[in-house]
Amino acid sequence: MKTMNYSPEHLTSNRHLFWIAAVLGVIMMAPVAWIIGLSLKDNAELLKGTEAVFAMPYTLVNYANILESSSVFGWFINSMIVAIGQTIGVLLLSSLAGYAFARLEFPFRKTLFIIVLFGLAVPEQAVIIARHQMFNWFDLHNTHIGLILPNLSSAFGVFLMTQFFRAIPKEIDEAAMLDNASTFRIFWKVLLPLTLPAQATLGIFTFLQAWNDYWWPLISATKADMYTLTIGIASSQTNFAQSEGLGFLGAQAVFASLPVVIVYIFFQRHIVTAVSGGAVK
Amino acid sequence: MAESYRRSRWSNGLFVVPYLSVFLTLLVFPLGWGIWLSLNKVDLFGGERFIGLKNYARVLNDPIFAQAVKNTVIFVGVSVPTLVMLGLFLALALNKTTKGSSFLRGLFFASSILSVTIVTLIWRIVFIPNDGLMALIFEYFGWQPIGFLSTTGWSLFSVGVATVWWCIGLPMMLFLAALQQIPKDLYEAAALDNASRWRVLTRITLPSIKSTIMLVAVIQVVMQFQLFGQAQLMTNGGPAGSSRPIVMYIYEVGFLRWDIGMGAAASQILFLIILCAAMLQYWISTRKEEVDA
Amino acid sequence: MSASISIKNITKRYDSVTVLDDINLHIEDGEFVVFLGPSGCGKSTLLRMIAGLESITEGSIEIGDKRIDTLPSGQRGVAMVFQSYALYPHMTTRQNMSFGLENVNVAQDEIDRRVNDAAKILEIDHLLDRKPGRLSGGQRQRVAIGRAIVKEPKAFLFDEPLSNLDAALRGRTRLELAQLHQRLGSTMIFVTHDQVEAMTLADRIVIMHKQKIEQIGTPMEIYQHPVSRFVAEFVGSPPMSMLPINHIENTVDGVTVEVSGAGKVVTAITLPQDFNAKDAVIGIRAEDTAIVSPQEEGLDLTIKVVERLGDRTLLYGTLVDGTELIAEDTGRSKVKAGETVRVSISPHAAHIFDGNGLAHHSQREV
Amino acid sequence: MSASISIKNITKRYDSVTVLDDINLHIEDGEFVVFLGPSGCGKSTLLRMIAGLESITEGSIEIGDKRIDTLPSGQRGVAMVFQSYALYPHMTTRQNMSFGLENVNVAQDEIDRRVNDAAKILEIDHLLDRKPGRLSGGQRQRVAIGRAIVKEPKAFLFDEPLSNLDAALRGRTRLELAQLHQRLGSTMIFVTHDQVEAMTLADRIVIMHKQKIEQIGTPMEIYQHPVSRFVAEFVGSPPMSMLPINHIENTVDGVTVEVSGAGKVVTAITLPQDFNAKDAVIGIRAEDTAIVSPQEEGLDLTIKVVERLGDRTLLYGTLVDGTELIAEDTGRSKVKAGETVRVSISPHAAHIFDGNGLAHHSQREV
Amino acid sequence: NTTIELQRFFGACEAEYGKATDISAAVGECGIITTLVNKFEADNPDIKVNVTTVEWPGYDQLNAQLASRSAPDVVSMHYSAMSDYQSRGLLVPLDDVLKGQNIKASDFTDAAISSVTKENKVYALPFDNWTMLFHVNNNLMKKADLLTADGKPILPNSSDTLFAQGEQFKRATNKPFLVQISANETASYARIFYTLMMQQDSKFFDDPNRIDLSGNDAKAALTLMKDIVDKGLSTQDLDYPAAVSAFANGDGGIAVNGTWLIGTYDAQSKEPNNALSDGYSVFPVPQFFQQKDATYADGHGWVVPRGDRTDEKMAAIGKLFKFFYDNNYEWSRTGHLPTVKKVITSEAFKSLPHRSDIAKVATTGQALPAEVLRQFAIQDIIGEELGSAVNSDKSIDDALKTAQYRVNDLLENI
Ligand SMILES: Nc1ncnc2c1ncn2[C@@H]1O[C@H](COP(=O)(O)OP(=O)(O)OP(=O)(O)O)[C@@H](O)[C@H]1O
Ligand SMILES: Nc1ncnc2c1ncn2[C@@H]1O[C@H](COP(=O)(O)OP(=O)(O)OP(=O)(O)O)[C@@H](O)[C@H]1O
Ligand SMILES: [Mg+2]
Ligand SMILES: [Mg+2]
Repeated sequence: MKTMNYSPEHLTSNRHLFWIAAVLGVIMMAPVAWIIGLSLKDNAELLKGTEAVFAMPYTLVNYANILESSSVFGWFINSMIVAIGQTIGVLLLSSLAGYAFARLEFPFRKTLFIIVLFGLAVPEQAVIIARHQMFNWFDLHNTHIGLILPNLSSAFGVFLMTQFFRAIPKEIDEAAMLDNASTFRIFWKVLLPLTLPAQATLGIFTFLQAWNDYWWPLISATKADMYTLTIGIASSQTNFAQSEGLGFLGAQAVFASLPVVIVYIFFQRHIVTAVSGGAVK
Repeated sequence: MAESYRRSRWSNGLFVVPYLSVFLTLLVFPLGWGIWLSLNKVDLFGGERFIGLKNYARVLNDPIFAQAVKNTVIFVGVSVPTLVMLGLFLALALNKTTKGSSFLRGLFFASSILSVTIVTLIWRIVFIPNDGLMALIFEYFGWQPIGFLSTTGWSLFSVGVATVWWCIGLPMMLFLAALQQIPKDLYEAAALDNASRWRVLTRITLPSIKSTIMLVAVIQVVMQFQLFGQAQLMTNGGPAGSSRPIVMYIYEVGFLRWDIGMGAAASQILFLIILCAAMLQYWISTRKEEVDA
Repeated sequence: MSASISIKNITKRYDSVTVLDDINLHIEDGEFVVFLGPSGCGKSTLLRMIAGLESITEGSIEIGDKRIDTLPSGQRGVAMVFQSYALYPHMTTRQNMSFGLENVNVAQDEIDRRVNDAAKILEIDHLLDRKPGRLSGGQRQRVAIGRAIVKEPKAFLFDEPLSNLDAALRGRTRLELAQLHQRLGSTMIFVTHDQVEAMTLADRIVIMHKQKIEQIGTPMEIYQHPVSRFVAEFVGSPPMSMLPINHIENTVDGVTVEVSGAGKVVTAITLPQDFNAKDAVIGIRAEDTAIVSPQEEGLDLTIKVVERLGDRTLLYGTLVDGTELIAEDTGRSKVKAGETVRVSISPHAAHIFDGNGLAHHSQREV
Repeated sequence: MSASISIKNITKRYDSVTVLDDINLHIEDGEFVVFLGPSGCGKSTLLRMIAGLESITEGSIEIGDKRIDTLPSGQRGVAMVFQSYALYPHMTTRQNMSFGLENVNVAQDEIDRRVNDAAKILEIDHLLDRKPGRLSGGQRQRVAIGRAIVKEPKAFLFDEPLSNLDAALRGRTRLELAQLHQRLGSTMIFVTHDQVEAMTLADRIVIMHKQKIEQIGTPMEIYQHPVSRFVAEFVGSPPMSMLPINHIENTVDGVTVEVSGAGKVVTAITLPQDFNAKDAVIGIRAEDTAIVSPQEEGLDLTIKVVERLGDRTLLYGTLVDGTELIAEDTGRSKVKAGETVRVSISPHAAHIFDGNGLAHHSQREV
Repeated sequence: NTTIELQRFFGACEAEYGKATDISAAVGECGIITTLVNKFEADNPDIKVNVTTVEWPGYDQLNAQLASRSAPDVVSMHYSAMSDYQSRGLLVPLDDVLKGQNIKASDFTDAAISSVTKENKVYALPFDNWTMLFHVNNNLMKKADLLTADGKPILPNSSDTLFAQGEQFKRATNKPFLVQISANETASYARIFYTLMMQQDSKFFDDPNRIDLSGNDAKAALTLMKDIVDKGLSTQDLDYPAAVSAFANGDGGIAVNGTWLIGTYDAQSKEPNNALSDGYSVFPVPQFFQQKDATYADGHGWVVPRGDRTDEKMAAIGKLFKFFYDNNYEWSRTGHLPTVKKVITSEAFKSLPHRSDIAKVATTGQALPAEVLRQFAIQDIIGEELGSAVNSDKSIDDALKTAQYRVNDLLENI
């Protein structure tokens, strides 16, 4: 006798929802597919009508054109330096501060933390002019440091790391205290390794934000050899007379996104688990 | 008699010194300076003269600013609920361990990694008349074409679409994280309690992630109030200023008109608005909590 | 209201791993059955299959003559109390208890009646407006049971509901559960790996081991007549001491065995002809030993550890050849670690296990 | 290596809440002391104050004549085992155990020696390269102890280290801890609210109650001569039955009390002149009762619940007037719930508690 | 060895022209300027020119640089933006530099030199003049029967003829008559509006600190612009790049766009099988009002921002300017009007395609009064307000009133 047993799979999943999401996913992908399609077409052909995207032939000429422009690699390196520098800086400062706010006792701890939280609501516009002037004094414009520094003040990282440190059982650092470890050693050797998932989360966010930053590099990196990729691409986009073909623009979009997309694809699993499983187990 | 050992000590504060020094020099100090500038008649290249609150009066009396505030509020009012609900929906639909759903999760998050220049480039190429993807689709179905970027009403909508497309990843991820924290046995208990799917959603799932919903909403409100790049690059605030957000107003006043004082004043007003919105939400959520407890 | 449960040829496999292998079990209406076994033997899995939380690979389950393994959990008429209680954290006690009834559209006054009744039985009426976060472990446990009671289910399923409680509370709650069963007279299945819980609660105990049911019986049967060495060692605290048998001699009343370190032990056990003597052991429970004066007959036991439980004292020691034996003395025992005492064994209470672990007991009732 | 510990006039307040009130306690070098008390009585707080994890409001602590409450935790020479073990999850067992030694720059070969020795003692040498995530509960517990041992501390502090283990493992580990103490001979303080643990492990038990120390004594003293009704009820499982006294009569040997539902009970207890008879009760432990044939003298007990523990059987019942009494029978008891049996009480073992909860015991040693 | 930091818009085209030095082979703004700089470097091995391309128009960045005193040595700048910087003392007068290279003010066209002269000093090397033009698709005009016998398009010369021809064109081709930029960028509204105002000889900026849009002239100009759209004679919703390619695709008869597109469209017309093949011509914006033949013009110049520079560097800059001056013809191949008198009268220039058709804008071209500050911001305001009148329901009076109010508020608060 073989009657179908009831199977409890439905408890947390729902196939209909999944398919709706899949359709949304297709819609989500459509603009990207469109751009990729355009980027693979000859500009002249596109001039006659963009329906051409749906038919052969395809070409890589737009990418070849981009690759030949030598500055792109310089911009890429700048973006990398800035994004990595900012990520390391934010992780370091936020971890130190997060640890102290979550775990250590010192005068005015709560007050300071609340003040820092207020920093979350400060929009960049409210400080950017004064910042620009300050960097002027110290000759920091058109330097990597100058591009890295401003976002180190982001309160978000401190907030996040404080939460993560709070989630670690207190007994762990108490055990280390009894093990005669100094406060810094407790931080460095015991607790910091436990926040690795959190570091990954914050690191990824910081990296992406730095990579995509627009306004500050625009006004701080005013020399071409200090351009980041975002600024560089934007600067080369406005050639009025020739009004780049859609294909070339598409290729630029794809090309400029490529590094992060590759990083993303490689680390996707970590990113996803980092974002979702950030809590310390 | 010697003091017995205490854990609270000044030296522990050293850990926050590096961050606090950056925080003070790069955020608090410029903020204070910004406030000072807002009280002065000053342009990009000097000419500082104290004029009290006049800049604020000018900003608040400027119909363009009023329009920008209205645009921004509408934008936040529509895009944030959309982001929250869509993010929640996606999280619910993709909260599984199958290959398909992890692929889709990756896909929906992927757009968040693109920079604003790219996102707007993509969407401009989608929305442009004649050659755009939307134009092709409309043509295919024989519909009347719409000037998505150049029609009052549609322009802000289009900016919103691009924004939601760009920003949906983070809310989805945060919701997924929250959903995965819900113990599985709650669902089992609900199954034994004969709960329908709808009841499970409304009575178990949503209440369990209430705080995350609040968190996501606050983050998004703060972020979307700072809308700038999308509007600047897609519609340039137009037509007729119908998609000009507050930040763009600040940008125009400060950098096109060189009126730094007035721009600073508008910035401080934006800061205040964001602060109030965030505090209001925080207050609502904590107050609800207390009532519940 | 309550009903019998029949489990027929149930098999459960995860991919290629078999977790339960052809299980058959009939539980009478109103019976309190405990699934007992070491961790990982499949107790929870079996229980969850009855509840419909785990799919069944082969076989069927009936509750009161009606096949239920084809139904979703909610429609099987069973209620379950989870190890973690799985209370809905954002609902008050009352809401937790009403939720299941609201789902099937029971009238509001009926819901109120049932919730209030159950709350009274469980003495949690003053907690009805609190949320689980503000309840103690024991109170949560009672709310979880209350949530089950109000549904007036055909059977209650418990998955180690006491394991999150501290020792004192566990003892108290155990007692309450026993009383509850007497009061409601419902069919109850209770999963545990704690043999004290099993002994004190069960009408019948189902001992599970290696994907199979090893023995089914009343607590007394299981304790006094374990079918195998596994059961004998698993049930009882402290565990039964096992002494290797060197030689077996048949007598009229039973066999006399020669035990290393203890000499001859006369038993009332009759062994079959084909008894597998290799690796055979004799098993003795601590309470079947007694400390006697050095003049009397018995074994010399050198004490390593003394455990004073107040009402009795357990002596962990070794015989002359190093074999370990646990003996019992009264609560007022003066024995100290390091001493050597004389221990007498009550021969009728001994058990013999052959090389395959199969048990042989004294035929006489003791 | 190990040392005595003196706790002098220790008080702990959180804002206005007093958690510990003027505690004084001297622990001898090499003693195994257990802090026992209900949840929230301040056991952990006291232990953590010794460890330096909690600041002291008033008073001082000395270890081996040296005042240590002015020192940070790491320099007090004590080791602590936490309830959650608090192992460093990212370090292997070996790293977990070495960490404390590395912090004080012990030479590498000395570290290795100590770690290997401790691992051998605890039988975790094969686990040295695993991380805690891959250890079972019992193994983690041993690693936590190992981490303490290698530091060769002046005293070991344990905060309910067994409460995360399941019943069987808890029993085994308890035994191992006792052996470890015998082997190391170190001063150990152990916090628990489980009286079985306290009874089986302690040289001396410190009973804490309401911010104070209620009684200090050996397990036997505590069990047999509780100073108060609180201690009598808290220690012992099942708890002592308390029968209200209606009338007291002095005799030569002691007093004879009239107990409602039980008639006259002759005791060997002498009461002082100013005995507060209001609300006085007589306390009887289950093991001091026996089931006798209906012909013999005794009390009639109607049984509500029967708990078969295998080696003995507990009978929860009510006397004729409804007073509750717990009696004990042998493991092979045939008594069923609902029956009425005759129970005899051993009068010498009874205790009398006056209206203030103060205890009076039989003067004769039993 | 000297290095000149040069910052410009006009886009980047490293790929195609990164190493090119053959100026005559280059096409388009980007190609020509890139090649020019390459050639200059090749000719002057002791001078290195470090080029930074900025996003158009790049004034945010320039402002930031000026504020941080890190401005480059040579910057491309619109004539209309120069007053802002000059009035703040942020630009270096170039009289000495030019004199050192033997360039005289009188070598430039009047329109050009007057645009860069402030307070009697020259603040930029004028590089070109540009205006809005009518780029015509002759092939479509032919279809609509709007060609003369010798193949020249018949263009409107009043609003009435415009509407009539537009109708005729639409009927024949089913396409809009005009291809206009109407999305995202609003500058073209302002430029057309200025042109229409100038054609009415309006004195709307009589006082450089106040704009006056209350007169009938403003109303007439705007009404015309709105009517074109309302009567369906114009494309709608196109942003800049879309408008450029729409015309190239033959989606309309006449593109209203700048001089800079002549080179590109002309090149296209010489290729076979596209909408413009053998059918491209270009003309100044017709005179819709009779008062004056005028058209709004602006231009690009090279300025030297304030900063410390050695004499040696200034000399190098002078050489660069001289080189630009000498190659003014090459730049004019983009479609822009040359600023050097002898170029504009040269045969070489005149024989460039279509140049004779638009030659008169050199004289009819007219800028806003040089004293008007913040011309870019003003252009944005006017463009935005006019756009809302043209494309949505804002009334013409309202739009003009708000535009005037906003511009004056801006100017009052400088
Ligand atoms: N999803 C699964 N895939 C593979 N094996 C599983 C899965 N779930 C459970 N098992 C295995 O099934 C066996 C039975 O598990 P079950 O939870 O029923 O044990 P249990 O008797 O309840 O143990 P415990 O006393 O520890 O709760 C275990 O060996 C377990 O490893
Ligand atoms: N930070 C604090 N502020 C106020 N009261 C506190 C704080 N920490 C502990 N207490 C109180 O101090 C008392 C003693 O706590 P402690 O943890 O020592 O109890 P315990 O005896 O260890 O209990 P348990 O057996 O539950 O662990 C408790 O009543 C607790 O509520
Ligand atoms: Mg289980
Ligand atoms: Mg505690």
